[in-house]
Amino acid sequence: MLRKLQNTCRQLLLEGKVDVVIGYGQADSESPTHPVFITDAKDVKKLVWNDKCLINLVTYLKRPEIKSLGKSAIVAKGCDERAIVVLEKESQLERDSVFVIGMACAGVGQPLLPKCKVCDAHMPQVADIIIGSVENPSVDADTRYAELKSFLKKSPEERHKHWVKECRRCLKCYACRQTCPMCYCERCIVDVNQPQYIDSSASTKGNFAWHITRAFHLAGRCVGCDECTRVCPVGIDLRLLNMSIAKSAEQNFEFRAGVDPDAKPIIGSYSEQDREDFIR
Amino acid sequence: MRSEASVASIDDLAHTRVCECYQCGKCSAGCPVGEQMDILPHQLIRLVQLGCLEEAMSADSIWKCVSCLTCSTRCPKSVECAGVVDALREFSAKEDVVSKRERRTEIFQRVFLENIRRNGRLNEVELVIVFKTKGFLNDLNVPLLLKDATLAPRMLGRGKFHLVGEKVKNREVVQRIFSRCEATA
Amino acid sequence: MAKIGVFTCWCGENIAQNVDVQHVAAEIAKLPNVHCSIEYKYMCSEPGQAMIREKIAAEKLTGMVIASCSPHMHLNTFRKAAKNAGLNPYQVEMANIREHCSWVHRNREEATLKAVDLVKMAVAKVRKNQELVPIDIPVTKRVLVVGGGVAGIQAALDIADAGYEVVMVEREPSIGGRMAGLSETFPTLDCSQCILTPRMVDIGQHPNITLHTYSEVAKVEGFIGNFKASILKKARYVDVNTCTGCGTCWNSCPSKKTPSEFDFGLGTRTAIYVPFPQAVPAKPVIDQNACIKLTKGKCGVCMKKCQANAIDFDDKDALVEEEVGAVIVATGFKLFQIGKEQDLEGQSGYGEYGYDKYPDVIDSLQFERLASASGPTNGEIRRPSDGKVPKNIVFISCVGSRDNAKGVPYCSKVCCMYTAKHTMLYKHKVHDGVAHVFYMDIRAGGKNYEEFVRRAIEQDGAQYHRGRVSKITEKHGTLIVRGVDTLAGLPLTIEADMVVLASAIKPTNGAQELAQKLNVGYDNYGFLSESHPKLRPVETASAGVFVCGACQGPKDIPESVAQASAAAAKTLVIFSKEELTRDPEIAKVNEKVCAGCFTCQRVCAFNAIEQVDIRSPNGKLIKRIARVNPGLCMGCGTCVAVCPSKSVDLSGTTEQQVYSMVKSLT
Amino acid sequence: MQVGYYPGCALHGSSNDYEMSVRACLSKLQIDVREIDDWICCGASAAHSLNQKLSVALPARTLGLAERDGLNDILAPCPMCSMELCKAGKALAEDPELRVEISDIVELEITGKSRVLNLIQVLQEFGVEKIQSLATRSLSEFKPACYYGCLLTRPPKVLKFDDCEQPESMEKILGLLGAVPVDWNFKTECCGAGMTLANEDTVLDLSHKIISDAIDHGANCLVVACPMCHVNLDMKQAAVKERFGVQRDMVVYYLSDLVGIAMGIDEKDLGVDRHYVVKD
Amino acid sequence: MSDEKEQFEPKIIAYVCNWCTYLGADLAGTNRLEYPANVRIVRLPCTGRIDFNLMVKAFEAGADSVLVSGCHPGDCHYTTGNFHARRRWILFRSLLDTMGIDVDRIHFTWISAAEGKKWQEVVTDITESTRKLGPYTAYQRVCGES
Repeated sequence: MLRKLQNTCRQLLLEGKVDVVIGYGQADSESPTHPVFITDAKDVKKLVWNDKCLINLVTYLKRPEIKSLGKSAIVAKGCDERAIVVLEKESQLERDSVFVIGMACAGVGQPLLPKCKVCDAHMPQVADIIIGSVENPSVDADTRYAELKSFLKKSPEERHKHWVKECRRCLKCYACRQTCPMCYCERCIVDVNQPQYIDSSASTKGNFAWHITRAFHLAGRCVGCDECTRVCPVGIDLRLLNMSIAKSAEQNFEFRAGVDPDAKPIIGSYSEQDREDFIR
Repeated sequence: MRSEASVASIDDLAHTRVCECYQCGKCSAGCPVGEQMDILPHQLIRLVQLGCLEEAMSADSIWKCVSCLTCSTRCPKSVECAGVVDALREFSAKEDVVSKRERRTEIFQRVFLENIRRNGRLNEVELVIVFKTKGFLNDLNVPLLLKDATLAPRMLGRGKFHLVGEKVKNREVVQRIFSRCEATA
Repeated sequence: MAKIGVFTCWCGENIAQNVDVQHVAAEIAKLPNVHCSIEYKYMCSEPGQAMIREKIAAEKLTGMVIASCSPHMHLNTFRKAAKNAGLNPYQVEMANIREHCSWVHRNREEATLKAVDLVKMAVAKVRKNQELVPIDIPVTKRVLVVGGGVAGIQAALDIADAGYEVVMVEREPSIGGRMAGLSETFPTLDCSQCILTPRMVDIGQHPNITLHTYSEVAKVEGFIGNFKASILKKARYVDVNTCTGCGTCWNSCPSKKTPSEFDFGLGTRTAIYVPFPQAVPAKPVIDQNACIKLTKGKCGVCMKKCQANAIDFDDKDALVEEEVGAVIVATGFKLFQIGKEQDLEGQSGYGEYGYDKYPDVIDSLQFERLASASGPTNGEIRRPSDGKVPKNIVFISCVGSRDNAKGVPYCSKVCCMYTAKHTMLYKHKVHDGVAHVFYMDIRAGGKNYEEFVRRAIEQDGAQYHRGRVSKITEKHGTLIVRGVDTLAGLPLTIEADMVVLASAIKPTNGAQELAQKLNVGYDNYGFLSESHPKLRPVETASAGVFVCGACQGPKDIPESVAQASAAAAKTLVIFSKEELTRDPEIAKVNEKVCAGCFTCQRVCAFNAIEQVDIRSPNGKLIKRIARVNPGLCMGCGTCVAVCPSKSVDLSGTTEQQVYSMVKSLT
Repeated sequence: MQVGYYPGCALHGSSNDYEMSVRACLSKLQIDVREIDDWICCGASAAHSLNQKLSVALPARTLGLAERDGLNDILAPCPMCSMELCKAGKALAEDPELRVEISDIVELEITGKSRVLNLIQVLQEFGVEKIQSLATRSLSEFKPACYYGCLLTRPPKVLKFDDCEQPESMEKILGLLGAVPVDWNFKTECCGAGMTLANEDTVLDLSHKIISDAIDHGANCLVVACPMCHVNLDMKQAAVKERFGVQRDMVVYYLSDLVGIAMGIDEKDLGVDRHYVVKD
Repeated sequence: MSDEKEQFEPKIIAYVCNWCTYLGADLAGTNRLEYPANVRIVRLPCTGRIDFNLMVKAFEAGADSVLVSGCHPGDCHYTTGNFHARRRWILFRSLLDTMGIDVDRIHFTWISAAEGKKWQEVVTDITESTRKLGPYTAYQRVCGES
């Protein structure tokens, strides 16, 4: 697979089809992988592909400095790829401005990342080329949201306490925002101070508001790459928040972000039949 | 399915909703036997709408109907007029309110079905003989009894007449079908 | 430094009874920026307003709060007062301490507490208010009228007479529409052409009216006050300006066999033709499918004969652009096809009536032509097959209409009336004839309508039978009509010489396509939708586009004309000002921070959000961002709620204003 | 080419001339006709007059037998049978509950999937060109009035065959064979159908109208595709003549008679000589 | 009575649309329909304008309950604002639920300009139910911390 990957990239660069390849690099087989940006065909050997390739590289597509390099090719797993679908829907990139190298992937991380345990995107869908092949398991919604389900077994009070506790630990480093492929606003809402939506001082209140806001701004957009959680220095499990909305979206609108390129974004569309059993 | 006559049970049987009829009369206008009817098709529907089922079920016209389906086919509201007539016949026979004048037609239908029940297929000779006798016993009308007697030899002449009609092999199942349908209906 | 004046109203006892007004005023006086806090018996009264005006002027107030009744009651009153005193009206806020407080709370203590809160909120809001100026949108004072029937003509003349330019587009070679083809009109029996043709001539000659006949609307862009329409002028092969309409050409044209559209196939016309003598413009067109020159290359007699050299066989379709401020759609109707061929999903014809089988079974518009003095029979009722005068004639109403099975459940509204008219016209021309009518109900609501129908029955002896006809057959040249009289309960067979079918009214071809070009809604049958069935009967979902006549639903002439004048009036309202003033309380995008996700665009119900490219001086695309079109924005603010980076805000209810209100309750 | 065959009682009774003619034609066309084994009566109007359930069950039984024999297309030359089979089939195909109930009643698993065709449909689908190719003589001397009666086209929702008011399929077929069908009015008017015995007056009256309209429009014969129509128009023609006095005798052919004649089949083999009214 | 003095007076913030619910509340006034004085109305053009941040903000401002109300579906003055709002509320509620925020303290209603009576009932019920729930100390504690 790796050879095919490297050859593909070499060709893309040589033929000038792309100006930069965004892929995974690795210092040595022990250390974690890191993103590499290859502009010279000679360097393709720097590319690696293994079960340490955790990062969702799509997040780099939104970076101006990458954009400025010209047309890019990106190495994407089936799960990462969904982010591209969403970004395209939100006019953040034109599909043909990116060459997507889809990697067949049965799961990454040792131990396997939680998301991989319930992944039904082992094979990329929209990639321009797919390298490798692996069975694509079908996963039902219950399994997909099992972790959330067990969390919801807690009483509301316990849940509230849990998040207050987590918010106390939050450092406001905004790594969750930085790494998220969907967070591309030029000016994040936390940085607005007139009015101040979110108390920016180090307060539980502010953190609480921030995590509500972060999660809801991803409503119908979060593709569940879990990068936010992975990069959180204090290990706050943000997936539960993302999941709660994703689950609701799937239950109420049969919608999963990034899965069906033709589906209407749920924020911005509506059905007269949307449920309103909670509205008096 | 309801078993006694009611607006609802008639709707059920006829797979239609009589309430949709707006009495334009197109059914009556197109009915090939309308001239002979005491109560015209649209009037029958009206009676059902009003729930006057006695009147409808004992009408001559439901037995005059030749089931040509012209009414249903042309109805602007797609009311199954012919279906309603069938339903009325069924109830009229079941509740024994068939118009005296039209007994013969009902007898014919019964004789026909009995014939099928016995043989699985129609035995025409048997049909004619049984119908004529039962018809005669009903109204003692001699001319009607003798009518068509002349046809028989002509038919024979043309080999159109099988004195011994066909029977299906598995007649038990036919009888079972009949009894089951009568039970559920 | 903001100087806010707060004026708390007693509203007589209405407020004072349950709210301690003085206490409120005193409490509010303590708030920062509150320059003066005054209570008074009746703020809305002239002395009350006078006092407000004085205060504004004297204290140089930069904002004010009126604590009194509902803003729906008096906001405008006080905004006016402020304006007169030189304070920007959008610096005025109200606290509703009557409907929402004194009237609904008996406990004086609690009510007073709440009143204080409500005023506090208003003060907090007004602190963040900005001066707003109504947005002016330039208005192109020209109207596009689509359709040259009686409705279009009425609307066009009303507007043109008011002194504004009108562009009229008509698909046919002449204006006049359906009415031009009618014989006489109910309930007065006055001659249709006699009343219409003068109006047509007015259109042709009016200095303010530009007429595009034989043309269609290809595209419409823009918004209220600023539409750009491109109009397709079909090749006419005759120069309307040089042509004198002398008639030599059509009198000498060898191709004479084309069925006349105007006479619905009852007569024929030449290849170069004017649809009817009183046509406007009275200039011919060449039917390119019938013209021998254009089809086979030879002939050209008309060109040789034409003194004015007006004929040009190389003529081509052309697009012209017209800029207009409003659009009136008056595309009218056509009849439901009675034969087998149907144009609309789910509709089917009447095989049982043999319309395409028997020449003497005709539709109501064909009968109008037979009865019309200018028609193919010069007004004599003669049947198509053999020209015989029918002694027995049957009229059938509700053909298509009210017939779910044929796919037209609605009532066409005018058939009952014109059928009664037809029986009269017939009896007046064929005294010894008998007219039968088959009907389901007689719908004659309208001034002198019922009387008219009764006259047909009582004076002209029309035979009315309540019932539908099931089948029409033919025997030795006579039509056998099998119907029923449900009132007598008798099946009825009538031997008729001619049968006239009152066919349902449907929107004309292409109405839906036009509606799509204009973002106007339409129903399952293609009738255009008004924006409110009762209160906005000629307006549509897109501002500046109006409907009138039968394109909106079945209608008779008086209704169409009335509706047309209504549409004209609505248009003139738009034209009455140099610029359209629109409420400035609309959305605005902060282009610096907009990330261009265009969620706002997806939620906007008014297509008010456009995508705009921001480019560097050298034309390089920097980014694509959202921009609000002030002409279209209605100010709902849904875009504000969905914008993740809060790059769009709503003037008058800005995020700042709302949040400070909430904060003031902390 | 194989087609299942449901003669129905009439064709095995007094209308055996129709069966002769149908079979003769189809064998000439090399259509393999497989009679449904042990078929039973469709119940005709008697069933749906007296017992709706029966009017589904009887045809259902036969449909079940056909399905058992793996016959997907079934020719029912009698329109009454054809209509009853279609109606039952449609009802069964559309209503699962009914399907279960009826399957139980008739002791056979039924899907209602098999296609029931009338004679015209079979000729259209399996042989119009073939017929022409086999045609040995032109039918030019025939000016038929094609009579469809009630149940060839009604109810249109169920049968979906031709135009229920102005049908033309018979004219088309015969036209191709040189016949000159007349245009007339009574194509789909009823002849009294099953009332032959029960209510003769009606039958005579209706038949008279039909015959005389055909004569009025210059027809020199009638063409039918229905045993009942044939009985009423042919067998009863004498009685009609006796009561109303029609101008002249009208030979009443079955569609298959004329098609057969065109293909050079002997009239005897078609059973034409068994008609009551014969060409003199 | 003494305990009445004791009784807790909830603070309720209501975000209502200008065209239906606000007028409904006006009508309640015109008809003098009495209800508890605990509600503070914030008038917005349309429920479509009401962002989830506002609801969070209300709690931060010490609200014990929040009411969000607008036109019935199909009656929106801006045709579709309330449809878009409804969709966001569905998703937002599931998020709040996960965060253990008391969804019984966020109320959504459709109240038309003609439903003064309904406004009275809704406000009365919400006030009473909130009174039963007691002050939203859980959240206020969060806001207290720094």
